Amino acid sequence: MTATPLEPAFSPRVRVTAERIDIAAEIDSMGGGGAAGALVTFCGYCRDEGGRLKALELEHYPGMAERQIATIAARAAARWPLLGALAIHRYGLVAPGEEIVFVACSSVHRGAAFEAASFLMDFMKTRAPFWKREHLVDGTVGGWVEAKDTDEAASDRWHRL
Amino acid sequence: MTATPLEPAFSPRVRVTAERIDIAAEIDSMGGGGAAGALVTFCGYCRDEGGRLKALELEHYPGMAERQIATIAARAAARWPLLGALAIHRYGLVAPGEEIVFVACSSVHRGAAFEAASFLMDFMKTRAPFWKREHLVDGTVGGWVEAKDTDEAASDRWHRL
Amino acid sequence: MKLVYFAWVRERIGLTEEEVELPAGIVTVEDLLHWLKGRGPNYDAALQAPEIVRVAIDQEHGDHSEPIAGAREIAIFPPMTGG
Amino acid sequence: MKLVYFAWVRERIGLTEEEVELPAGIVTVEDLLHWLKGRGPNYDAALQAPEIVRVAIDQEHGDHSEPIAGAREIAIFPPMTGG
Repeated sequence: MTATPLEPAFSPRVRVTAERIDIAAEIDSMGGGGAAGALVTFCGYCRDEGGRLKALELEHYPGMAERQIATIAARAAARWPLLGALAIHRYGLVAPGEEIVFVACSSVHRGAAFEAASFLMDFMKTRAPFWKREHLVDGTVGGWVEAKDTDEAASDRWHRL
Repeated sequence: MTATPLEPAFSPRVRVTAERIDIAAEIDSMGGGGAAGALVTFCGYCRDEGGRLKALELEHYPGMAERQIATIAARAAARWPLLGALAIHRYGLVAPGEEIVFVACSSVHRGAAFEAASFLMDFMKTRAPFWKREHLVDGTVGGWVEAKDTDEAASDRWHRL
Repeated sequence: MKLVYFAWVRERIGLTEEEVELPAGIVTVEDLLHWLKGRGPNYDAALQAPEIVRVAIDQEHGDHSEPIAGAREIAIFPPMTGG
Repeated sequence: MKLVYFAWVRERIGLTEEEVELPAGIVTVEDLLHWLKGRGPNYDAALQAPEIVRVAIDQEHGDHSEPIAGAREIAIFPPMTGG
């Protein structure tokens, strides 16, 4: 098997799902087989917003969501010497304390895993077609969550680095 | 209860142990209770070094190891708005594929959790009194692992940031 | 051409998707948004500030200056808030 | 004063710890390392390049220029390789 230098030796795994994410099982699935020295994971949770929030509703663009996350993960795998990468994003109703998104990156040394996981999350925020709306404990459906400039800035920094 | 601005609302948890680390249980123990939006974990594994390595032996300085890690974790908790921080380091014999070190940081937003976990690891590498020695599959005991300049550089960058 | 809408763009227009026949002269995403905005008060409400909506052409992000000729599906949505 | 040794410093000296009486004139860590180096071939082997060893005074990291008066336990070890 021949590979160009930029082609990673593995395929990033991507999943878009309405189900809960079993973090322990996902971490197990990253098993580096003795080559990986470092595993960085990120889990994004639904906050309760001080008790105001009943659930977040996550709308997504089926098809494009998977494609965009796969594109982001492939860019991470081309930019850092990773041994594994996994990105999972939920849609539908998510209760406070539940996970919304999970990212895991393994590599020989820790720098690549930290940077790639952070990169993945920054681009998941700004490029993956998901939209959050708040369902409040008083029974009303709140507004759509507004995109944050800080998220744009976070993803922009990777163009400069 | 009064608190100065730099005093975090929680105590970082620190453990130095010869036992395996149950990553899933440790992640469960970070449960943010609805306030945390982000959890970053790092796990450092013993690599097999291409099949050459039977085990890593980790020598440590009992007492100072716990104190130094607690100091590093307290500095992270003072520098970033964390909701939780956990740092565990093993000593004794560690087989390839087994975990050596585990760090977890939770916060409201992801930036703080990523930076604090990366900071913790950089200082665990250069300030926590542990020393690695290789035990090889051919039965010999290899040399002590040499400290890497890249680890010094990684921890130095936090003074500049 | 198929147009699909998400989040508050979808809510304000009142449709999840529709097939449209574009009149002559609609070349770029910007042209499309301007034309859509004139189709009724619901479209006008969704596209009050057309510069802030995002567009995907056949499921790839596109700039407002991009040509749309040959596209099968164009999606219009607010800035994304996943993650 | 109690001295404790780790990793290859411990191996080369051949002791995990010892109690020593310091002669007059030993003020800093640097003085201590220089004096220790002269105590025999095992100490000389451990401290061939005294500038690379690290020192902890009562379990806190210390510079080689630091005074050691009042310390109960001084640890001498190679650069750390944990994590």
